[in-house]
Amino acid sequence: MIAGVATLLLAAAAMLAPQAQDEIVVYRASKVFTAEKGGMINNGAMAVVGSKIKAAATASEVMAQFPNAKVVDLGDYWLVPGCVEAHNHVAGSLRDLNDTVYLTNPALETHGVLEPQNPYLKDSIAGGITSALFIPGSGSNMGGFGMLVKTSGKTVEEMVVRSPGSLKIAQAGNPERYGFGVGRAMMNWNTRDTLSKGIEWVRAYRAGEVEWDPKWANFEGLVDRTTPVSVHTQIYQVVMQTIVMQKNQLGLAPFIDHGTFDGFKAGSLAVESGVPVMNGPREFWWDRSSARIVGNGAGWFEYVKDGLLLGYNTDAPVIPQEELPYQAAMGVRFGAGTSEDGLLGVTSHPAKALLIEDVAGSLKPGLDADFVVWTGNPIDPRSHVIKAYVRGELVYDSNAGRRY
Amino acid sequence: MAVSACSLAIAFSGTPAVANPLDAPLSPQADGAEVQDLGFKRTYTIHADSAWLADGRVLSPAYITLTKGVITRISSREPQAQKSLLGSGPKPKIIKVDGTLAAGVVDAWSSVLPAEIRLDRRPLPFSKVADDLPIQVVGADPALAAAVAAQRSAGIAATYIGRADGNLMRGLGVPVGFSAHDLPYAGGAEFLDLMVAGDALGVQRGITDLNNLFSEAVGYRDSVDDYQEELEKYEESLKKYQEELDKFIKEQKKEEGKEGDSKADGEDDKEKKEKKRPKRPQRPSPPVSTTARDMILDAIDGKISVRVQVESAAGIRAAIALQEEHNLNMMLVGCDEAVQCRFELAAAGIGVVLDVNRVHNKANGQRFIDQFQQLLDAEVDVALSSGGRNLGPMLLAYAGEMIAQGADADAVWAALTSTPARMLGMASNFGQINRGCSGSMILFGGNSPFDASALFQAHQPK
Amino acid sequence: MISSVLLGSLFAFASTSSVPVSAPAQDQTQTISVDVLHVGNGETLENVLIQVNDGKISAIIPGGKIPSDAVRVEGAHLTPGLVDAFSYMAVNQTTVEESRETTASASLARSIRLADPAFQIALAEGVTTAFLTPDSLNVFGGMAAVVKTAGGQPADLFADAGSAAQIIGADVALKISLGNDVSMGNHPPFGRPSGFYSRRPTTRMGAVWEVRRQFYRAKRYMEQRKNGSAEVDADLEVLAKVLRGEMPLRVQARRNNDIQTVLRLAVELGWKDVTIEEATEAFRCADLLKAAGIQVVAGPAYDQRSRAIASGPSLAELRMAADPPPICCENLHEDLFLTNWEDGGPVYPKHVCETDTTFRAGLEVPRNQYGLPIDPNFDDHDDHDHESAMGDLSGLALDLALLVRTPRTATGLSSGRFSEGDQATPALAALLDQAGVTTVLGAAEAHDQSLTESSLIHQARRAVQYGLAPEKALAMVTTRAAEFCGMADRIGLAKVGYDADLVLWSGDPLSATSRPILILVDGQVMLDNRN
Amino acid sequence: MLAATILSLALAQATQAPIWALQPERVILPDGSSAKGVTVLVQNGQILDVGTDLQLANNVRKMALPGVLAPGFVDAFSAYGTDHPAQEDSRSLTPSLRAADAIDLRDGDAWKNLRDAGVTSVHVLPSPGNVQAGWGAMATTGGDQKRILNGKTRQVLSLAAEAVNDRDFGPSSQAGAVELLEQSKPLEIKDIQQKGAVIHVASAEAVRAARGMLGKQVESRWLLWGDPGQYGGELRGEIVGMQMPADSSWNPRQMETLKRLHKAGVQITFGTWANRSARKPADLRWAAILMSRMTGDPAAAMASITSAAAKFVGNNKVGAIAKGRRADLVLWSAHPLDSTASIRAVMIGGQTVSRGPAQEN
Repeated sequence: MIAGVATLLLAAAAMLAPQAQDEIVVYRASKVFTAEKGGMINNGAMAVVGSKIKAAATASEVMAQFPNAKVVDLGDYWLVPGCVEAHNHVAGSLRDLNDTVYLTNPALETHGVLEPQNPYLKDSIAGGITSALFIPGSGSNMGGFGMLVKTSGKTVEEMVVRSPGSLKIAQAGNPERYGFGVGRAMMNWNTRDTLSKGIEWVRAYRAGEVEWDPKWANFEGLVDRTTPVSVHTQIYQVVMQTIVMQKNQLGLAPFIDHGTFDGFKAGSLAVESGVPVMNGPREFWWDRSSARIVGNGAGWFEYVKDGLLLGYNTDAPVIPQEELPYQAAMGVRFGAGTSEDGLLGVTSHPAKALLIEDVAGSLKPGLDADFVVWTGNPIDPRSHVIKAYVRGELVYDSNAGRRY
Repeated sequence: MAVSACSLAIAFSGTPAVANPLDAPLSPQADGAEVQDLGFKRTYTIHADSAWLADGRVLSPAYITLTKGVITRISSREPQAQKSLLGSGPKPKIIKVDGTLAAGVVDAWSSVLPAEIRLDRRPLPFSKVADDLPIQVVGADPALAAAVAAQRSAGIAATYIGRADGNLMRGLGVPVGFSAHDLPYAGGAEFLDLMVAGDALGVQRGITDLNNLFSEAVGYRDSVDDYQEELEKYEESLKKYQEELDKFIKEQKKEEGKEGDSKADGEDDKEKKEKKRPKRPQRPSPPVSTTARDMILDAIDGKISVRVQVESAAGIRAAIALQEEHNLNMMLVGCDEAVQCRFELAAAGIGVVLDVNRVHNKANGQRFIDQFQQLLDAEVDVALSSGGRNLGPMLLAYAGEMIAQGADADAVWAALTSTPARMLGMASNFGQINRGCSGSMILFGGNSPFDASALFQAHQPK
Repeated sequence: MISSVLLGSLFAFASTSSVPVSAPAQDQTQTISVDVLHVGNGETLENVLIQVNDGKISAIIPGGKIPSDAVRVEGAHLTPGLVDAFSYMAVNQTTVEESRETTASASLARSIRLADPAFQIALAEGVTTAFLTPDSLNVFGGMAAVVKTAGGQPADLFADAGSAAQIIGADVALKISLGNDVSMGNHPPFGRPSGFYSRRPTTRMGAVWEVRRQFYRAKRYMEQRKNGSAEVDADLEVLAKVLRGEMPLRVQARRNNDIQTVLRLAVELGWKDVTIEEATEAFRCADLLKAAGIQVVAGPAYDQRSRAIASGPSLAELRMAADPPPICCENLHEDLFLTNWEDGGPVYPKHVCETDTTFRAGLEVPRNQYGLPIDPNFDDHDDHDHESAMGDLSGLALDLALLVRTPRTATGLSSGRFSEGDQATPALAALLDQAGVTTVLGAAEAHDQSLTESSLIHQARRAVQYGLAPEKALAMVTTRAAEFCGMADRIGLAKVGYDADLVLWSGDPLSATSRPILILVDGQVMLDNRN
Repeated sequence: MLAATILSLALAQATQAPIWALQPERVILPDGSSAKGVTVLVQNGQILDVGTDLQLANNVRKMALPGVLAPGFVDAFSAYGTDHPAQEDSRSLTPSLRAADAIDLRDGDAWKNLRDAGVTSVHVLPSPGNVQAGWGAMATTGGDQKRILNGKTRQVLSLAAEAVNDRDFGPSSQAGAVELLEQSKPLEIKDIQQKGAVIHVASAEAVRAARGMLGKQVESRWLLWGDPGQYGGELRGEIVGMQMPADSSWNPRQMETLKRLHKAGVQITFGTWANRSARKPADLRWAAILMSRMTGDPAAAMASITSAAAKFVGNNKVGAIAKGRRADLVLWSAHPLDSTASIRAVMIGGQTVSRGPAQEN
């Protein structure tokens, strides 16, 4: 039924949106980064039909494939997938993201909070971020379900990539600080209890034992692992608890959404369990025992070679949304691999963690044509965005009024 | 002296004590006196079964003629059309009512206040209440209009309007009657309202304040005399100064004439300087007067009366002393312990206004009545009042309660009508049915005006 | 015993207030002769006699001979009594429960104070009927009521006859509220005194959930009632009525996203008859509303709270409505949020007027140096006053305007009731009408606040000034508003058989200088300013 | 002398229950008016008959009484005997709470003061702080018989500010209170339909809401708060309890309201709310006196603290000198509305419980 709603509204939106173009456009640039390992194509090109990517390869290959296409030559600029933000709070009003009357709020959704005209979204676009996970805050242990959005669109439904986008859980940090006087034992018990109830409801519902219940309905995606759990978690023990409880015990698809302080010490467990890490926004940490500054990203990066999926987040507005690439730069600065690793950490890695690698995050055929034209390497602070496209449509042009 | 309610009824409903109504005493001003225009227009006669006249006399049947709101004729016979050479005039208008007419009640201590005073947040000690009476009440001051209407409907014909705040000095209050337009009009003496603050224990402070108020005023008057003397001295010395000054100027001019010749002579200069200019005598500064002080002095001079709210015996004695010292025209209100000083009060000729609500005090109710009687026995003027609260409409009912508990009915009635009227200086207009008096009367059926089970109406002149 | 006629007159107690006057007999036919009759549906008739009998309009005779006893004021216009389709008159803390989110069965008709002075204020502004809607202090506020602002028997012993409002429709719609309002009073259970405010929702998320939860409960309840496994629940009965389409639903939503939430919930929950109240930012998604067939009762764009008068519609708003673009680079420089105020507010370039005739009326509004519109209907004298009044404020006026235009809403950092959707524009009705959305105007709190310059007729005047056709504006406060109230068969139209609720205006009702000079409710004269 | 005979009457009653024919100068009739030459037959604490030409059997003992015989006053709403307000603060609905359980019947000053003021029965109500506060109780102010005449008089509902402005538990509004009550309808609803309700109101809308909620099958009595002048018109034909100002200091608006309420056909009764304010037992009589003065209707004024008050409570055993009623009688030296009258004797349930000061001398 809900899908039906979306369809109807999308149809309505589509009527209003500029007519979809069937014409093939080829964008060629001196550097095309497809966001796959070793995905940098010198003198590359990308073909777009309507809102989808048709091909991304060397210019000659693409030109050969689409000889009649309209060609946009971007010269020396870089053509990069739109960045994917795994932790965003700015797409709606902030005061609507923390319903802290109860410790766990499995029924809440950010859907009604999203504001298409939010000016921060324009900052996001101008900063090259085209997709974001818009989630509740960490005021309670389970803030509710977030949604995956494109950062541009006139209507809410037009912006939605997936709703629910993730279940937001906050383990340690804010919920205690906000004064319930709740210790971690209570927090973990309560969170596990709520999750277990939801999972049990899914089982019972599918077995025909109970009626459909809007309160637990979103748990179907959790159980099916089509909806990830974005977990505000930090500090070694808590990160470990997150992985153990949510992934190993309950079989959900969580990702570490912060993993700051010495959270990286649980790195091998994360690798073992296949839990991605979206690190940040604090990229370094003062370790008292060794009396030195330690880079979180670097700590996590040690496990990348073992298969850890590492990305970055801004927790916007904690760090302004447009500074997501800069977070990656900070990660690299503090030892998390190369510039390419950093760039992957804001494009395809978060897309994989958010389970939208088939929608956005890289320049693969069939994905949404969300791409950004940069003056250089996006994680180089000297670079800036020239143009940004969402679903093949130009949504930001620095020539018409540059923001950054 | 004490009579029961039944005897009161018998006394008032029996045969008329005055055979010939023309023998009824008339107040001296009534005859041919200028009738004040209070908005009442008509002339008519009320024919009642009987009427309570002054001093307990009853007229039956009673024909009371009102002209412009004032009683102009009292008789047991129907008025006749006036005859002249041209024939008889129009037939006089007669209104027949069942029941007994009595004078409207005078509430010597009520809560009726104009808005200016009621809403005044910073009471000035020398404001004149009479100045604050509105020109038109119904529109301008609906609360006052409602209060007046309520007083009226409860049978109250006149009341005292004064500030009710707790200050030592509250300005000039004024007794009022009610005109045709629910407008209180000043009638009777003005009173300087004073209060001895403090309860029985802390009253000394209040007494000191009161005495200071007067001694300061007297001191001021003395300083005026001193000033006069100093002024005379000053004028003399001023004359002297003028003379000296003239002399000095003359001499100086002479010196100036010499100046050109003796320029080099420094010693000469010095001499010149030593000859001082005469000093102008200082004018004595006059003592500074205030309106408040002037009011006190007016009271001392007997131009206005003094009304003191005081409860304790010590305070009452202080007030009496003040009265004796300055020969004041004084009235006391409150007076919980007046009975202790009843003989002093009688000797000083000071009347007291009691709060009739005290009769309800379970512990002191009987004592209140005893005190009332003792004060009367000592020949102190006693008035019963609603005590400055919203109790005007209950005044008669509560007074009836006193009778029920044994107070003398005639005395109670007098303390509600003629006595307060006399104390407020409005005896010629209020407090009795008499020629020249206000036509604001009450009409009652049953035993007495205290009986709410029978007819009771307040008559407002037309 | 006491009563004697003579005594009654002579010994009368003084009365402190006027005695209620008895209502005149209704069977007499009254005739009003007017130069112009605005029927309410857009039609106008000239030189007609309107006869009123027994509280109804009994005849409308064009061009007849004017009887000697007819009411006639030269140059006056007659309209049906205005209908305020969205009002909070007498709606206050006693009428809406704050301790619970769901008081769906609370009936405003039962708790409204009919003697409220707001009704008298509204009546004096020509409003004879009002749709009263529960205030937005909880999610399910309760059921709305329709009242006539006068003609009721007053309960006040000191009041004049007919001076109270009368309820003509009880429980006519269910009101639910989205947005900030419902959550702003609530708070988490820590850090503040305990009490019923420690409850969900404290956010929009919670408010939306409360709506969904209750409607899903109602759906289950309906099934259970069918098979007899549930007891009657007053609240859920009301929700069931809504789901069955037996009761209209009113949703208060101001911001774009809240309005879109209504659209989503309407489909998800199967709402049938939905009206959005206030809809301050509805111009952003007018086409969606049109597609979904949801109607709008526009909140007052012009009152002292929203100060829309100070801002007016921006160029971006107008263009966005005319040609809704995605948020796009081409528009950034003239974006709503980037309006360059250093130049003294939005400037309307001539070429826009030439290319876009739709909003000509709005764009040609004369403005003073602060960008504030000057009412063209003011005569010179008034105009001068207006200017000088603004002139006195000088720098301050500009600062205020800046405050108003600060995009607080969109940053999402603001809270509180009246900061929501502060992009209010007097052009809202025109924009929605242009987009084909069924729209009427409401005055909401204007009459409650004695803000007569924000009253219903002024909303219509302002809407005309900003591009709405005059006949449409008048219909929006009469006939169409009556349809919104579900009363289109008896009020809002000057037609034979309809209630004789009539307002005689000193001139064209949409002229700023016109005022009501005679108001009839159910044929009774309730206001007479002819002298 | 009189006291002695009445006392002997009480003593005699215990042994052989004789019939007494009381023949006072005047008798206050149930409608509040008074009549001469009326005989009142009393046996076993009950009024056997009342009439002007009763056939008296031989064994009937006649007794002439000097004064006016009135029914004992009924305090229509009171908190007498309850040291603390009978209210449970933790909930807004306490339908089963009984004021009877809170009454302290020990014969202290409070009960004596009531008897001295001619009050023979009081209607004690639970506090109006709860939307549904519980059951009122009717108690006599003295006598040896069962003092609680009725432990469940009427159910007390409240739409006054005290109940509908609760910021801790709710309801915060009249609308919410009505909704709560609707939902609680099954709670003791049968009893309420049978016994009726006393509803605290302070506005016309509260009256309308309560009517809409309870319907016509519930006999409703209205306890007026705030300014009844603003909403009294809604109560035409009803029996209402009117708050008296403390110490009888009625302001002009209140007096005018009293008058207009009466004119509008509202039947007025008074209560002291004693123990909750400065109002005293005697204020009942003062209120009636004032009402008589204001309305010019002494009968209605007399009824306001006797028979109408009994109707307010829903008790047909007290409040009137009529056949079948309790012999709660007060002998006054004159009409009770005559403020010079004093009490000569008070009889509760046929038993003389106090004598006025006149007898002591």
